[in-house]
Amino acid sequence: MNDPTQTPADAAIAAEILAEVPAAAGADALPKPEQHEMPFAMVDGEPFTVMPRDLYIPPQALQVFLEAFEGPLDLLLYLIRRQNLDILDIPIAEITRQYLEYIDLMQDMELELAGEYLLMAAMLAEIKSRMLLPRPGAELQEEDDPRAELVRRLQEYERFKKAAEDIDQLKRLERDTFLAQAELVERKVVTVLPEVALKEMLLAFKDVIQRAAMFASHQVSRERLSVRQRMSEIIERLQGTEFVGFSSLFRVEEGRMGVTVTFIAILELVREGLLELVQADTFAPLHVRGAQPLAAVPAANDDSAESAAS
Amino acid sequence: MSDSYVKNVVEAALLAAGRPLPANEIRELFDEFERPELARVEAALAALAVDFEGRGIELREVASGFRVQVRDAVAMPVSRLWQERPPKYSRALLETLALVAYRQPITRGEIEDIRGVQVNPNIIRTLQEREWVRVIGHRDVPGRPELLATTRGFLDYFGLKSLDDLPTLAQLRDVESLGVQLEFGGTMEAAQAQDPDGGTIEMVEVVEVVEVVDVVEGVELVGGDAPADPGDETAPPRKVD
Amino acid sequence: MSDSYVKNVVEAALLAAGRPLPANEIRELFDEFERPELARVEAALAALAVDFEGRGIELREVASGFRVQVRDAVAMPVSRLWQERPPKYSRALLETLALVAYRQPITRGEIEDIRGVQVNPNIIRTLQEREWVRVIGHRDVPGRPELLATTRGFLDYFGLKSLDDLPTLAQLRDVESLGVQLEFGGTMEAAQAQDPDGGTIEMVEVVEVVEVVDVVEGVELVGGDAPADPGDETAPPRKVD
Repeated sequence: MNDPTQTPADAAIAAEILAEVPAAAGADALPKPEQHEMPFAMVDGEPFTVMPRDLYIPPQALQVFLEAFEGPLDLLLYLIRRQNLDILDIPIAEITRQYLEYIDLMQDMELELAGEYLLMAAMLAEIKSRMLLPRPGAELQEEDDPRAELVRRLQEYERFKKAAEDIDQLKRLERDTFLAQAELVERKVVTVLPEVALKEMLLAFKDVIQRAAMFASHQVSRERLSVRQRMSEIIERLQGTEFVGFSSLFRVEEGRMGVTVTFIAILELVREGLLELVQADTFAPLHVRGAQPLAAVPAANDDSAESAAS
Repeated sequence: MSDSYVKNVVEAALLAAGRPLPANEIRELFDEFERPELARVEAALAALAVDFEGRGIELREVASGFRVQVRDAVAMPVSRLWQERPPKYSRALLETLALVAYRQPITRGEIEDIRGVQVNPNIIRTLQEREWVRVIGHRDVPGRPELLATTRGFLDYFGLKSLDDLPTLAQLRDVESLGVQLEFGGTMEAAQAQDPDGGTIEMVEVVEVVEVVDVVEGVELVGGDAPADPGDETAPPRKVD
Repeated sequence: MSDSYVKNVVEAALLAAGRPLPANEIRELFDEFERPELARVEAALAALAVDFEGRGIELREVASGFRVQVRDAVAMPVSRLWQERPPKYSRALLETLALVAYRQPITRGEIEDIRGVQVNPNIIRTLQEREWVRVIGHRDVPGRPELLATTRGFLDYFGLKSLDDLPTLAQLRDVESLGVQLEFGGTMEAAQAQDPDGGTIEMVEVVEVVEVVDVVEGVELVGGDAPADPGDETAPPRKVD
């Protein structure tokens, strides 16, 4: 970095800036601004507003200060707030003068000056010249105020500058908030069972049926599934018993339809050789017997299935 | 500085650290001017261990210090936080399941006959472990193959009251047209009240009421050994009360 | 299944997860056959919050769910567990973040219009890498600029449940009431953070873009005509894209 060649005029601005450096560094330290320029120092209660000419200002300090601005709006806001001016009634000529002094200084410091700073300078100059134009009437319409757009942009920027400060104040992880965590020493292996949609199964069934050309049999295609279900129930019913009374397989409360289903199920089981109908004598009660001694199926299997479903 | 403040710092530090902390390291977290004796930190650790009793976490001392860990009693559900997505079931499994549902009681051999390929024993085992299919007996033929049937758990999983809630084979012949009816919601108000799959079931049920009559008549036909009449299939369904 | 078991699972899961958990995700950790009602999980969360009172930790609901965190009262000693300082964020980054948070969805160009300076692409990249900001689409204008929005991760990081929890945005004073404001020495009044009519705001921004262009053109005229003014000399207006 080159040391800037300081002219006396620059030194005056620089001194003014330097007085602001601590204030800019910590907003909390900023004293209540007064209408006049702030003193850069207090000695025995007396404000000093003029920097001694020969005071050396470290260029680094100046640079840090100047680089702290987030852009032309930020710099303008600083100039306005520093003098406790109302943002809605900016003395454009004065603010423009101060703004340009800073721009000059930044250029002297060979800071990389964003184009936006120069654009703002031009905008200020334009507003200033428009304000000098003779006004058509005595009353100045607010919307005709050449400053209106600038004021609106300054306000808009300022509220988000404030919002950024507010967000920075929020309690956040890493800095203010710490998550509580406990160790899971041994992760249990949890087997997750795949989900199946009914439609998936039906489509799979349709495919296999088509492949097997099962629709060739009309009777099969008409079959009621409750018959199949009843067949399974009857086989289970016969489990571990030798004979079951034929009539005991029917439940009157199921109605005609239920009785029919049971009857078809029995006939189908007989046809498939899974069941025998036994009659000891003519006119003796019919009995049903499994066509073979049925293997014992662990009852626990069924119980757990039902409890899992409930 | 109160005992409860010391305990709170100890608790928060142990839970925030993400690693075991020795007691003296916890002690050094306190501001110099209020730093408690090591014995006080240790007393706080002991008090915490008591606090954690009957809770989801516990205090453990390991080689490098104290740590809070998940209690064994709840480790299983907590482990599900990291469970992997399950693989999908194979086509072969779904076909096997469907065949057991529609053709029960059925043996593995019969499933193989229909599918035209061998059934991997793992598929049957998976279906049994899932408690959707179980063995209800054996067929009295050489080898005494197991007879497979679906369970109540199967019905519950798919939200069926009974197997009758499944579409009949006839309805399944044209799943596409079934799908079209579903998409338009058809004439069935029930289909709108339910989710798409539930809607299917609702619709099927109504159609099946008609079919029950067919079956009842079919009994008589079976008794009379009447040959199957293909014309019946296309016959318009009759109304039932 | 006892209430204390449910509470223990909830507690252990929250502490083991290392991220906020929504109540329904906690519920799904339970085995299918013992899965409690959501209301029971919520009751357990409420009971835990009470248990944590006066302790070193607290239950907090943020955007993605519930988490357990160190209580403010003991945060200072606990923070000494870590040597490295927490990351600090530049004003430029925070202002950009604030604009995305309050004005989302917003394009980089719109951010630049309000801040009055170009946005360093690194800032957007940092915000995206931190998963605080993401691209949710493109504005349908030439160049199709990316629309930026904040994430749930952003809310979580700052301990917020929703965007409504953001600090209130200062109100824009009406320029047209300039005279009145002057008389009363108007002060900035707090306004609702969330403008219910987001569309209006968007429109205002578009108008603003147009006006900036006008100003640039006006500058060129002034530059040619204006009498010697030190400001004009040192700051020759430049065309900006």
